[in-house]
Amino acid sequence: MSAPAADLRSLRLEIEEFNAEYAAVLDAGRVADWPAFFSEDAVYRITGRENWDAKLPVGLVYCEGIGMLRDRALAIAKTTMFAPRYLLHQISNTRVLSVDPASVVSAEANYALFETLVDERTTLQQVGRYHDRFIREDGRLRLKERHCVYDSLIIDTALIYPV
Amino acid sequence: MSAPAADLRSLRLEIEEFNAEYAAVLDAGRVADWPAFFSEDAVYRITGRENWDAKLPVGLVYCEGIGMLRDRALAIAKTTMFAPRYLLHQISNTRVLSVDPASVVSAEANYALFETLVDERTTLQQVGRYHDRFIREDGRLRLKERHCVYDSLIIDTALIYPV
Amino acid sequence: MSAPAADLRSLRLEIEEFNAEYAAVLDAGRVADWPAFFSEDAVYRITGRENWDAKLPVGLVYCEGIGMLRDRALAIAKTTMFAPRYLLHQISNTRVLSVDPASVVSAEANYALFETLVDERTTLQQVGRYHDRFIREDGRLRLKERHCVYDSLIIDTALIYPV
Amino acid sequence: MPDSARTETPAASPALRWPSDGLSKIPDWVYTSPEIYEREVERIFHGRTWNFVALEAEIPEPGCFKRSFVGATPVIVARDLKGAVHVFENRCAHRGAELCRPALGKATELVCPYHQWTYDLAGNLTAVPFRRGIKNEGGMPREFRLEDHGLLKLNVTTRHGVVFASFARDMESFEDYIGPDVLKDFDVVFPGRPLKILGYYRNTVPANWKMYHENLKDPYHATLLHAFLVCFGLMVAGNRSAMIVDASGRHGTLASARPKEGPKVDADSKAQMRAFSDALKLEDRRFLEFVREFDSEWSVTMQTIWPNLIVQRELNTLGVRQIVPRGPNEYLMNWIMFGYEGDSDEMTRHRLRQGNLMGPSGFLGIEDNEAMRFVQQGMLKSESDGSVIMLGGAEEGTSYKMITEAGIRSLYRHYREVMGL
Amino acid sequence: MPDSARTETPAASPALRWPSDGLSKIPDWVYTSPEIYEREVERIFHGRTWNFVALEAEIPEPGCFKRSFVGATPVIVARDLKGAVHVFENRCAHRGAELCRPALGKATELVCPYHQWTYDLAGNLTAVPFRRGIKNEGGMPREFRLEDHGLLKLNVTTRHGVVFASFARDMESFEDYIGPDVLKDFDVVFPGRPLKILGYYRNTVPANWKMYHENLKDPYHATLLHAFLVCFGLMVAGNRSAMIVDASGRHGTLASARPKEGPKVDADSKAQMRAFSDALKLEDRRFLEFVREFDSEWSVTMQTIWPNLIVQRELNTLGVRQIVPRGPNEYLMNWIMFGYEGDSDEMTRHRLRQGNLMGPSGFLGIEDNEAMRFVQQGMLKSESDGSVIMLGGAEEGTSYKMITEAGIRSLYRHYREVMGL
Amino acid sequence: MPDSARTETPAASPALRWPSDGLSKIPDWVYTSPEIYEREVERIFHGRTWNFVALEAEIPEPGCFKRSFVGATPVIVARDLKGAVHVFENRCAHRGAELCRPALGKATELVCPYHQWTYDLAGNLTAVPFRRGIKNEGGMPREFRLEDHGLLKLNVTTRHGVVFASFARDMESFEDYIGPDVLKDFDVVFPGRPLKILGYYRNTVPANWKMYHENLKDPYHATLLHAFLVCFGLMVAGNRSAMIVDASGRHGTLASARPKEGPKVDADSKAQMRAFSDALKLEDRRFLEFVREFDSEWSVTMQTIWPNLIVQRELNTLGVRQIVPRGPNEYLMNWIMFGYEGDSDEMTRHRLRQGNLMGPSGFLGIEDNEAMRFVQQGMLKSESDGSVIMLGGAEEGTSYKMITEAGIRSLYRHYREVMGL
Ligand code: FES
Ligand code: FES
Ligand code: FES
Ligand SMILES: [Fe+3]
Ligand SMILES: [Fe+3]
Ligand SMILES: [Fe+3]
Repeated sequence: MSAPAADLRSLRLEIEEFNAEYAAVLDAGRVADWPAFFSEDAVYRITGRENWDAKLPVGLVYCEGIGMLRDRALAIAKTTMFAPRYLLHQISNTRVLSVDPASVVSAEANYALFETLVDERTTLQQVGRYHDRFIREDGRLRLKERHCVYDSLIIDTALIYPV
Repeated sequence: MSAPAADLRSLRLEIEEFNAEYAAVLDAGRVADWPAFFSEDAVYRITGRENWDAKLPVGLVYCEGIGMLRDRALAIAKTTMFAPRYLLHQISNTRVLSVDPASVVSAEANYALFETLVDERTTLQQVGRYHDRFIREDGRLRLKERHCVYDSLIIDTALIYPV
Repeated sequence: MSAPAADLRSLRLEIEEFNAEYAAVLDAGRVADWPAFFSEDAVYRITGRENWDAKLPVGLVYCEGIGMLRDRALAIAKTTMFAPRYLLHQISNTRVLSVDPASVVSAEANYALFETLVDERTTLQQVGRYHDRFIREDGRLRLKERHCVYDSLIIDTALIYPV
Repeated sequence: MPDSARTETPAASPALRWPSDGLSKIPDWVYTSPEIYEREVERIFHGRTWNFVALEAEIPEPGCFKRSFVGATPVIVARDLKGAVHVFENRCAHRGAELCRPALGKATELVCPYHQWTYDLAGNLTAVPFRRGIKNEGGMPREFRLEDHGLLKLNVTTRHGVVFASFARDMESFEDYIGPDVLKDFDVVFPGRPLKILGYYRNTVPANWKMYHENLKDPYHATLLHAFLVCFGLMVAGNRSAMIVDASGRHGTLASARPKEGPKVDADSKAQMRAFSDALKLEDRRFLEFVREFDSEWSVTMQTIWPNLIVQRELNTLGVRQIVPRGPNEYLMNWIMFGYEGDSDEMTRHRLRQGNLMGPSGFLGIEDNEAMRFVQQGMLKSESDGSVIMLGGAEEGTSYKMITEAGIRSLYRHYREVMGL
Repeated sequence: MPDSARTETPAASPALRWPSDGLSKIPDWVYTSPEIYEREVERIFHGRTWNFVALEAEIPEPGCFKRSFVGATPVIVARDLKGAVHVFENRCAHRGAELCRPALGKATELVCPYHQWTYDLAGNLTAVPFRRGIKNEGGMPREFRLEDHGLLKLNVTTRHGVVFASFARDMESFEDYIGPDVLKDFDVVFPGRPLKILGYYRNTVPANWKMYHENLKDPYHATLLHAFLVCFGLMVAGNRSAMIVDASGRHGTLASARPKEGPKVDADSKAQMRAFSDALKLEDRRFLEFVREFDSEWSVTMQTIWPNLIVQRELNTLGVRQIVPRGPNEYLMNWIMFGYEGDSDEMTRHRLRQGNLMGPSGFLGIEDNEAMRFVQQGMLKSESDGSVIMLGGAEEGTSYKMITEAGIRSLYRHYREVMGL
Repeated sequence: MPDSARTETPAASPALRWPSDGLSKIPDWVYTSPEIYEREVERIFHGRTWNFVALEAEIPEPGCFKRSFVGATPVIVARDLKGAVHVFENRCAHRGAELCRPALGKATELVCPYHQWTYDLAGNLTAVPFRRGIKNEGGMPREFRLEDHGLLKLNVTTRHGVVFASFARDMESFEDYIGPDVLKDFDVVFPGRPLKILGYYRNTVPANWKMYHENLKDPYHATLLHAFLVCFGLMVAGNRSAMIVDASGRHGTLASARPKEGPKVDADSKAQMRAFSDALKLEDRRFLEFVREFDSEWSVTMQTIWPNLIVQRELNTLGVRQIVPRGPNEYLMNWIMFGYEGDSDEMTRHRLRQGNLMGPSGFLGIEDNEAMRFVQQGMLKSESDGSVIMLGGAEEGTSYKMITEAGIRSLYRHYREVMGL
């Protein structure tokens, strides 16, 4: 970790702010605005911890490049049938792991995703960890990689929106 | 959003500290100390996301002015019958949305409220979002408005304490 | 609270970083690395809020001195039989309560601990509050005392790892 | 999913015999037995009753629809394009899917998501995709008639903007159903003025659904459980009050009148009420104000319209509550809070402020829900059995006493008859 | 925990009588009755069926083992030190502990944690600690024989790397069990090439387990429910397709062929499909590519191998799904996604990208799971009853029409026979 | 909520027939059947047994009370103003509310929150508010007598500060109930010295409640499951030990003695114990110290007092555990850890440090709870059935061997008699 401590703290706070905005967009159901948090060549994946630990590459969601992110956003918004629901993210335990010479920032954060269906109680959709690599474009952080690795291996029915 | 970035970050951190104190008072059951987080003319409301989204004004709790906040604190502390319980807040995803020319700060944060009754398991009482407007009095932040908008539309039995 | 506000904020942020590292070690199951977060004479205890409130000294886990911490880490890692599981901490609401003349920092934070067993849904193992006293050794914070006080009085089957 | 799969419930299974003490003792199994609950669904919620399903103000325009319940059965309440209100099961005639998902919506037709069978707003099946197959291969047989496969329709009635439904085809009118004594106070709240929806609360209570009716037929508890009422002078045991019961015994109005000059508590009543305290004072007195907007002698009426509706008029805060049973040990309560079209902003805010009394965070609502939870818990695992319903002796029907359980006895006379117990 | 504790299920309890409409109507209790579920465990999952338990690629080496299920019953699939595959109950012969806990592992023997009774990888009891006591005091009586106390072993078969187990001792071969028509497409996916495991998904659906079979024997829903397929040209109602059914009626292959020149939707079909829209376009077209790697006329085959396996070949994304029932109202689905050894990196990534179609976050998977949830919910509390299975008239068996429910009727002919209904 | 609502349990329903192998095989339904559980409530917890409810030290002063349980039935343990201890149901005589909510408290009377019926600390009804109505209108009929409507009182006994209760009126003395052999070690822990409460643990285990008794009548598991004991020399298979059983077979003491010179493990035992390792060492040896404060040959005694109490003396860490069953598949365990009044600070801390062995995070407690969970899971869905209880042959009663299941067989001889199985 080459960066001085003050920079790392500042990065941590910036990532927290990034994640808060990211979650606010998803929690509001504004899925069309979600790809804007990623760089052109981004990889986005949601996968269970059993796959992550065993280095199995599969993703519940597996997107290579912002085109696939936009396609998913489009499909969820326009073609996919599912019951209405509210989602809410709690993101915490943000950690900056390293900044490489090319200024790519590796970071992690824990998330809990709560889901509420009409006439039902709020449930814990999943808990997991973001394994991220950020780059900076025009002064703003963008995700070059986000692997959402969930502990909650058994999904209840369906995971509709990105995490 | 007129304020410079450094000020917004500092505000965000200050609001986090405000919310941590606020929650600590409630989690300790010190409901009599709760009105002190509000300004004289504060509005405090707890309402479901279905009402918020449809702009329906009802509140599960609906207080206009610190007198009503104090009356509620008094009633809960002195007259209301309910079973003993522990409460614990997790507040995260704090975002400063704007600072208006009169220095009123609009902010949001996500909360999860966990409840534990005697002889029962901890349950998720509700998850939701604070929609806040802060002012500064004597150098300290005070809530001019707090709308606690919960996703968990179906309340389990009763929501006793303020959120 | 003798320290100036800027120092307290910086301490708060430092403790958040400490706790994020602490949780990352536990969530990864690296229990052997856990004692390194404590000072030589540390006290570590996990106890229910009913005991804490009544000043009853018992601990579900009760360690005096880093030797006992290391012994527990060893026992859990090497001798104890239990089913495999994933754990994930969410730590929030961090508060610095005071810094005493000897620079011992009193702080608190809320935690939620999520547990996932093979073939089962994620459950809320417990929610609670860390009641901490930190000292600084070689420039780094170390726990002199950590009391994990949980609201979730009824443990489901067993609490295996430290909290 | 009816008949065959459910246990047949013959007139009275031997284990469920009512105790010989008549109406002065209610056995616990009335509140806890799954067999009794099944019979309640069959004979009460799916039987000869009018069940509240919606306020017309919730579906104001043609095409508006609402998910609702009759008993625990999901139904859709829809206003067709001509303005008529229909109620039908929320269950596709094809494979049974609960087709309507949003709580409220607006559409010109209802389409099942699975295979897009399409229904009009009266529940008639209007289209089956590829009914004739593709290039005349496959599809429905010629004898398949859309008319035979609509959604199951319920009988519907409305009264001054309140919508009721029934699985029974040959129901008496709503007015006959609730009777003149209870209708009178119903019409005070619903005089035909357009309503303005202020919002929703929803909560569950881990108790038997009948307990909620009993709570509101129990004037005895009001000044004992609800210290708030007493401490802040909203109600005292000496206030003029009534427990009005219809001829059948099932419906009721718990009414009380606030004296113009404010409450007077006599020394004897003070002694009986632990809650009484002269020391507590509200800072914000607006909360207690009563704007006398109703043509009624009562300042408070809480109406229990059997089997699933509560009409609340508590000073100026108005609402209805729909009871949705979820087995014997839990019910869901859907609250709709409202005012009237034309209310001033200040009047609306007055209703909202006074709303702090009711609902799952209301000063009274908290206590009632907690008390009912305690009762169900007390019954579920104890060795002793039964409730003692002796206040007011054997008196039944309308009573102007506060210290009586006459309304509860009246309800159970009716209940036992319908349930064959 | 069998026999005595469970309700005995005589030939047909009177309440569960099949309606007289034959196969055109399925009563709700088939999907909701606990009694029916118990009988399914006994006669289907623990009866004369081959149940999928693992891919050999999951336990590639001697000593590898996997936790799995036959019906809801936990079993262990293990490869012994000589390479043979065994399946036995995950239940210690001593006190009944579910002894194996990790999802996958490797060991030379299996040791129960409670008292360390030790089993070999074929499920034989090989050691009981202190069997002779300490200093000859205590321990097992002389007549105790290790051979009498092994784990309950199941009958095992494999086909080209896919492992099946049965509680029945005298099962026909797997090939006879599924029949030539279904075997053919099974062998397209599993031609004997070594598999490369890409990872796992797991999800529950709050619906009856049979609904999943029906969903994949229902070509009708594909172009109606799955707007994605239609909008982006993956499948249209006019594509060449088939619903292949084996002679017994229980297994099936839902197949469709993508025309080389891309989809053509005729005007009539467009009119029938609400989902159709010419306006939507995918940005990343790689997603839709089909690498023609299979020796088959079909570009998509979804196979339902009774009672617990789905084999998915959706363009180039491959997987198996194991159904684990959890009572009548829920099932668990374990997905194993794979490719073939020797796949290039780009081919693996192509499979992964296309994997976005399937699974609990797949564009199709989301919709199927939601639809099945809606159906179960619709059935659980309604007053009306039964599914209408009339598409394609009374036709049964293999069909090349899209608009037919022949495959569902075939399944229920078989089911009623086995279940004595 | 008794009698009529519950299934009547005739002598032995045909489905629940004990296998012919006598005590060497326990069928799974003993642990999983709801019918058996109901019968256990009736014949055991509500039958002729002494049930642990409190330590007197928890309610040291007049007016102190505690919520507790007899079986799953909520009771209140209260010390009246004269110092006598009473136990009565936590269920109001009026409408059945579970009236007492806090875990522990102090009061001069108990008031039901719903209508404020008031009880003294012996459970007698002392006041009904507005009993005579208001201005002589309403209220209770003249024939209503307070004496007829107290809380249901249980039979109470205490032994050296430990409080037991029984629904049976004509119980033998506690001393006769547990018999001299088990009483002896009970009195070692409770010699009449005042206790100092150190705190509480609470946990559930998803297993049948009898499993916990069996675990502590099973000396076989100690050195096999608990590697910690073995690795760190706390117990080895060769230690002097005993499984003491009372004459009835239901109570027991699992005892072992630590040799003064520390543990010696012979080579043969080492070979049998997988857990053994010479390499592990504790850093903090204080943990293993044994302060010889008791007048007993044993350094460890774990007592099972039928049906709901465990008395733990593990070196210097002391506690009782109350078993609260929650149906056949779960129980709640309430632990009270204590020392003696007059313990030095260091002695208290020694007890606390050694407390790391026990409880739901204890090195041993974790393993026992996990093992019991595995057993229940193993039984719930398997095809095979039954536990094998053959260690020590057919031996029953007190045994000084480690490798025996005699204590379990003794328990089931008693159990079958009481349960009519
Ligand atoms: S289930 Fe509704 S259209 Fe098929
Ligand atoms: S239960 Fe498996 S060894 Fe005893
Ligand atoms: S229920 Fe206890 S006083 Fe009425
Ligand atoms: Fe009330
Ligand atoms: Fe599909
Ligand atoms: Fe043990």
